[in-house]
Amino acid sequence: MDLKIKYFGLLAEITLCNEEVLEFSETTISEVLEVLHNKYPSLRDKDFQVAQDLEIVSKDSIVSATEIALLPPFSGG
Amino acid sequence: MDLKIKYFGLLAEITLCNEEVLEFSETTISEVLEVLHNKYPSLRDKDFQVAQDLEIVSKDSIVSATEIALLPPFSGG
Amino acid sequence: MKNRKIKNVFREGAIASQFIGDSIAKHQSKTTIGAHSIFLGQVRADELEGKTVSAIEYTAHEEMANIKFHEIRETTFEKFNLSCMHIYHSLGLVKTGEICLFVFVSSPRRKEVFKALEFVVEEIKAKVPVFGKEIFEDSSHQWKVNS
Amino acid sequence: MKNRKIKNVFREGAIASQFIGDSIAKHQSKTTIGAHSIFLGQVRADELEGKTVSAIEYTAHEEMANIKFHEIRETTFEKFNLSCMHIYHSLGLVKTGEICLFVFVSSPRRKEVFKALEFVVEEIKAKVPVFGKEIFEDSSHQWKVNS
Repeated sequence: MDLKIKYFGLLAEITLCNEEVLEFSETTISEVLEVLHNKYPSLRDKDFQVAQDLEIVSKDSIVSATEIALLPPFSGG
Repeated sequence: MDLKIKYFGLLAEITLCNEEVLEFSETTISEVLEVLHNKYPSLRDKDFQVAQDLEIVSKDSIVSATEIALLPPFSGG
Repeated sequence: MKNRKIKNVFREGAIASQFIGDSIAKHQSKTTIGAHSIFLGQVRADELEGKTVSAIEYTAHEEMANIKFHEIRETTFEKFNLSCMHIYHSLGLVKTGEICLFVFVSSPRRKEVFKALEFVVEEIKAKVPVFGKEIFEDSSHQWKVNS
Repeated sequence: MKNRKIKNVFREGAIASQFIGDSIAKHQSKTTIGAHSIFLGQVRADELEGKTVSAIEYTAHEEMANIKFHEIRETTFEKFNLSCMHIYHSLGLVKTGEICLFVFVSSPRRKEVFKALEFVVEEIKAKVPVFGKEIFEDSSHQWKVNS
């Protein structure tokens, strides 16, 4: 399954891209993250949340969207 | 002793003046007010505070300034 | 009360929105400020027995009021970590929809400005001898009472 | 989420003081309003290891952020008796001393605006995916963390 991954802020500096489409056979967010951690080892010690369908989801959620976003700590305002 | 009395807001509508100088032999604020109540009976049922030397004082204070102010409820802002 | 001078807080008539914008602009050179908070009092077209307020005419015991504003300013600087504070109040006629009170507080940090702003406004309402006469469209009037 | 439309809260670059003044002016025809409260976030020239911040560059998950701003707006209208509310946030480069966040709430009564203003600002800080990159004078940078 193709999944678009969006990276923001500090995370986009690590991945050197704002988004990418990768093929996954994994079914949970944490399994997807494990793949991304292997691709980008520096991601592992970073603090971030995951949004699916524009809502923050827990890491044991099932992947149900075609796009997820990795969001570092918010610092608006 | 000459004492200048200043009236504000609603009170100046009752006294028909913003200030006046009156001669008093009274020694406390409440005694002064009694004289004013007699001069302006409508003052009696009005809610107001008295300032002496630009500070609110209690009605049993001794008159120590040459000017007092009668202040109706504040409604700034 | 410290070494700050007693300022004249009063302005004749309404406080213009342009004046507020200009006040904000003046703070952009103060680069230790991280947060501003502003309160604006605006004259409402309240209705009473079928009549509508068209303006408020403000009078004050000006000398005493400026001292009270000064004391409020000093107390607020003692209680909160503020970079600066400005207060302007109208005297004379302010029409409905126009602004009669402008309070402006600034701090390095946001938590301070919320508390300071509310404190200043409540202190003004409670302690400053300003009197508002609500004038109706038919020129009758009543004296405003703060709630 | 009720019938209000999702607005675009973002503005490219700093929010001008003139824009804020104009926003205030637009509310003078709303004569049921008695109190406005405004929060402005301003970029501080913070120092870190001898280097000084010269600007913050803001990015956001814009689609998600606008939905979050919308939800905050709806929740705030439910919790407080407000006449209107406006939120603007910068994207891109905002230099020190410039304004990056403008929150504007209005109500018939003052008590509401203080609580509503603080609520909105804290909700924005906590829930909206906006990211600030603090850029130092030597072009190095660090990612801002809200406190």
